[in-house]
Amino acid sequence: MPGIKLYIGIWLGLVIATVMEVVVRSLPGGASLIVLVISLIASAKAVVIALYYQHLRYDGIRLSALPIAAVIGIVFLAVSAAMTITMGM
Amino acid sequence: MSQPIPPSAIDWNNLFNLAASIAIIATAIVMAAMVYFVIKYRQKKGHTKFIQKIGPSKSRARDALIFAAISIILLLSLTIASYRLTPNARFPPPVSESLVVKVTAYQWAFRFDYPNGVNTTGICYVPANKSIIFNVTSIDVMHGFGLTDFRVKIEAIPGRYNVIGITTPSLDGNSELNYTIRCYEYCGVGHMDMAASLFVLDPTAFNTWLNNQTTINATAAGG
Amino acid sequence: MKEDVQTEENKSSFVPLIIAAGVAVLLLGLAIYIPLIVAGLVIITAALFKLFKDGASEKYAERKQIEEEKYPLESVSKEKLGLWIFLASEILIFGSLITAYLYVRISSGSWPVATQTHNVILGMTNTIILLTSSLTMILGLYSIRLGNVKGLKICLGSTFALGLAFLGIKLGIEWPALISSGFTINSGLPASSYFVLTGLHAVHVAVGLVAVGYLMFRASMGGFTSSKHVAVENIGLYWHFVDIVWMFLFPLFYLI
Amino acid sequence: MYGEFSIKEWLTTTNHKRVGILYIVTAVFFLIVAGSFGMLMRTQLATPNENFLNPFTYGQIVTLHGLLMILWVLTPLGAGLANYIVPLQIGAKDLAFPRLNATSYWTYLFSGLLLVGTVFLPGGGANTGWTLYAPLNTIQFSPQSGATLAALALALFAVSVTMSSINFITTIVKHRAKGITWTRLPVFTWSILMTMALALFAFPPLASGLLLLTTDRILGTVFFSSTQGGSILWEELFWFFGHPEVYIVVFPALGIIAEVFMTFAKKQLFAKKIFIIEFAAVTFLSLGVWMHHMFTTGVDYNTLQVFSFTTLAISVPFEGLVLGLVLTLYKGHIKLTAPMLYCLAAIFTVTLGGVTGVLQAFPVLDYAFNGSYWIVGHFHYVMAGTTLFALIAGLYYWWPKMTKRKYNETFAKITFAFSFIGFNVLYFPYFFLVDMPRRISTYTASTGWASLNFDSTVGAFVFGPAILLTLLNLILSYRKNDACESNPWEAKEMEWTGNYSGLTPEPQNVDITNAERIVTGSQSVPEKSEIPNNGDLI
Repeated sequence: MPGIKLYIGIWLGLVIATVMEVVVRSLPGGASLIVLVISLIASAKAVVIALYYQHLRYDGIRLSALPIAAVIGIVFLAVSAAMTITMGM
Repeated sequence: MSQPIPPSAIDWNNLFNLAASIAIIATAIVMAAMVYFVIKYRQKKGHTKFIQKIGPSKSRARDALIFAAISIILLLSLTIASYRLTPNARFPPPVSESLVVKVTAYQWAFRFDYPNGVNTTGICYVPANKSIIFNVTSIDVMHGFGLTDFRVKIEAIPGRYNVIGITTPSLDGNSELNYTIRCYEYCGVGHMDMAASLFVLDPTAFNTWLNNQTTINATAAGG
Repeated sequence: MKEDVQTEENKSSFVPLIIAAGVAVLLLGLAIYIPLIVAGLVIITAALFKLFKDGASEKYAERKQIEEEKYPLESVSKEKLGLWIFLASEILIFGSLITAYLYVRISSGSWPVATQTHNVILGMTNTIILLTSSLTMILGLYSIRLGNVKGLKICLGSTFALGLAFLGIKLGIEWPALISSGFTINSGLPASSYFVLTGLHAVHVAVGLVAVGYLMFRASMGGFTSSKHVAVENIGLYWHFVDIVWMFLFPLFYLI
Repeated sequence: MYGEFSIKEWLTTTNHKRVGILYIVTAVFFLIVAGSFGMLMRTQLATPNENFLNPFTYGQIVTLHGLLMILWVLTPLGAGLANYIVPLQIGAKDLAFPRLNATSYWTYLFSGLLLVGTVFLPGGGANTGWTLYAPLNTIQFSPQSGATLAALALALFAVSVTMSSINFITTIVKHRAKGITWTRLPVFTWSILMTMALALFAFPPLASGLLLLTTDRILGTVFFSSTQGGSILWEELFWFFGHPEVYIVVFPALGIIAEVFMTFAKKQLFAKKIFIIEFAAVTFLSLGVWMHHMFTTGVDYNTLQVFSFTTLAISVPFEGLVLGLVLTLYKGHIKLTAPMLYCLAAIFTVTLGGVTGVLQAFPVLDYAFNGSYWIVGHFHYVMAGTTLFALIAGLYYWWPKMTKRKYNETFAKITFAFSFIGFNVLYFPYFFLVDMPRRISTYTASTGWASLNFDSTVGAFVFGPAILLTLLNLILSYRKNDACESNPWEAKEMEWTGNYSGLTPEPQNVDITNAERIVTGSQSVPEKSEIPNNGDLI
């Protein structure tokens, strides 16, 4: 198991990432680029929490298969839903 | 009264007959095998031992693969056959060569709007030998716009325009042809009564009707 | 015949029946007659109280070890596996809700600018509060693994307080402000999706608070030791999951 | 033989055998309710212009018949058998979380009662068909509070199933006795594992959809009443659940057929490993086919073509499953008992239901079938035929295990003959009613549907009573007080080796060497247990 310093370090990192999200929002630049950066940061935060706070990293890849499978299921649903959207009608 | 079968329905019937024959043959083979096994290998006296397996496992894997391969080939050839039909239903001829009719479904009837502003409810007149494009929508709940005689169907969804095309057959000596349009999606208590008639007229008769309607509408608007 | 009954007697419980009945009354209330909601909640609370009491006294703890096949999850306890399966279903629930949100948002074409509707500073504060509560939760597990019961109690207490603070900011400050500015739940898709998604998340936080409260109750009875703390770990996993969901809801509603 | 009957014991039980029996009894109760709704529908449709039921009552009955049969009858009947059998097949003492299991059962029971209760509310219940399509399900078009309650009951059921799937997956993964390695896991247990894995993926999106629907109805959100969300959003969420649900219903049936074939043909399943691989392939693919229910919604044609391909792809392993079952009979020693007959009938119906399903996988062909009685015929062959027959076979097959009683074989064969003939007379005409829309409450004589509908109603009046008599046979045998031997079929599977029937607890040191059928893998090396075993989830 990791030590107390690692946990606090991760927390600091997550807080900084959160502030970064807010800062990125106000930066000039293409809207889609901002959306991309923010969603990347959000996903990275989620992965870090899952790996360390939910200690999936120490429980092994086999257990991680469960949440990964669920995420893949949602990607299935989201992609097909996206294909049924008809805009501007 | 014998009405001519629309061309799209003839194509559909051919594909269906092909697919259904394959399906029936496949079912028959499986059923025949099952019945044969049941009769041939019924339990007799002295059959007490549990049979672990018959033959080496490799041959079983090979059998399974062969069956899979056969069905994949059959399914793929049917898919290719089905492509030939696809354009009729989903990619009708260009709008310029077609009569475009806007269909508005509501509880519990169909309204048809013609390009020149004429509209009818419950009855749709179209000319013979022509490509017709239905632009289908709904103003309340989901409905189904189904012309089973032409083997086409599309859902009428609020906020969306769905397109379906048919080609009307020639009259073949009849003065008019009459097909039924039905709602195929449950839409409330009036679902069973939600239908309309599609009349295929001689093109000149159709034009006469359309012009008459314009005059009537104009008179109505003027008076 | 009689001995059949006796062997299972120690496991039998009215709690499942009462919880199900309470939920049924609650749903009847939601659909038909509002006061029944209160009755349903009272029944569920009573059942939960009994459940927590049984849990704290470990009435149903099983000690007999049976040799079992273990592949492929040798090192994972069945409680943890069950919880992860539950979390997978939760991922699918929130995932499909987010899908629905994105669907209506994209098909709407125009959507109000997030920063003009929502208070980014409050959202960011709440995010940091939840992150901190996650930290205290994992530190609680860390403490009890070392046998530090006092540390566990402090950590659970801070987690509970932070969770309450999150709900206080969300329900006490943000929502009233939004509602008074006309952003009410029935004012269209943007408000609908905001209130349903963050509302369901808030419900999850509240459930987490009840669970953390149970841990505090059990910890105060001396229910955890360095070798026995499955509940701390499992409720922690749930708490971090709720945190992860917020990591997506925050940018989706406040930033993008 | 259940000891002295005590209501308290049944109300508080967490024992998997008792919960299993509660599931079965409740599912049979809902089967009778939903079946009588079906009989009412057939009576109404027997002749044209019939006025036996008004359209609103008919719509409600259609909705309830569909919802109850698929969700409250077929799914839990399989779950009930699984509750009783799966722990025995893997040598577990109970399910992993016994109290969670009891909670699943009670939420299932109450959700069903709430749903059936909607008909007694002023204004009636949901009148939308079991698919609850938006926007017909919104408050504007279904203002009655019964429709809200129906949605909530469905959500409660989704919660119940999710709890079951957590329980079963954990049990099967973590509680296999020494020696029950994955290669030796009995086929029925495999089928339940796949079922529960699918349920885990299928039900949460439904629950989300229902959450949005109920907030629409109660709090005034606009997900399904606005055109930006509306019909297509609901169809996406619903069918993402709806299609896997078909497999959730069919998988336990296939597992039962495999068990029954193995016992009464005295033979190991044909190519068990391939069978399991095909099972897994169907499970995976079934999560990617749901949009074939949306071929006529006007969504992008290329998207539909993709789903047409996945649908065709799933038919290949599924066909492999059916062939595997049929080939199990090859060179066996077949004994035609009642469960065997029901399973053979189920193979017939699944083949016919399957090939008609393949025809629908072509979007072009589906344009004619969609929303018509052809579809009704297709899924009744799969569900009312395959699943119900196989579940009855399962009940008959495990009845001696569950009750120490044997049903009357001759009576069972007679009722089988009537139910099989009645079934086909009832549903086969539907394949010729391609132009008759589903869910219509009546039709005019000029449509020409009258004679086929009349045939179908005649079939219904044979099929319905035959199923009732089938169940009566079991009840009569239970009342007769002569115990049969504990393994009357000389079955070789794990659950029969304990020689303990009824509610007697099974021995814990399971000796798998007696179970000839599962001994196909290699012997595993014993390991010491390091897993803390603390009883329940928290």
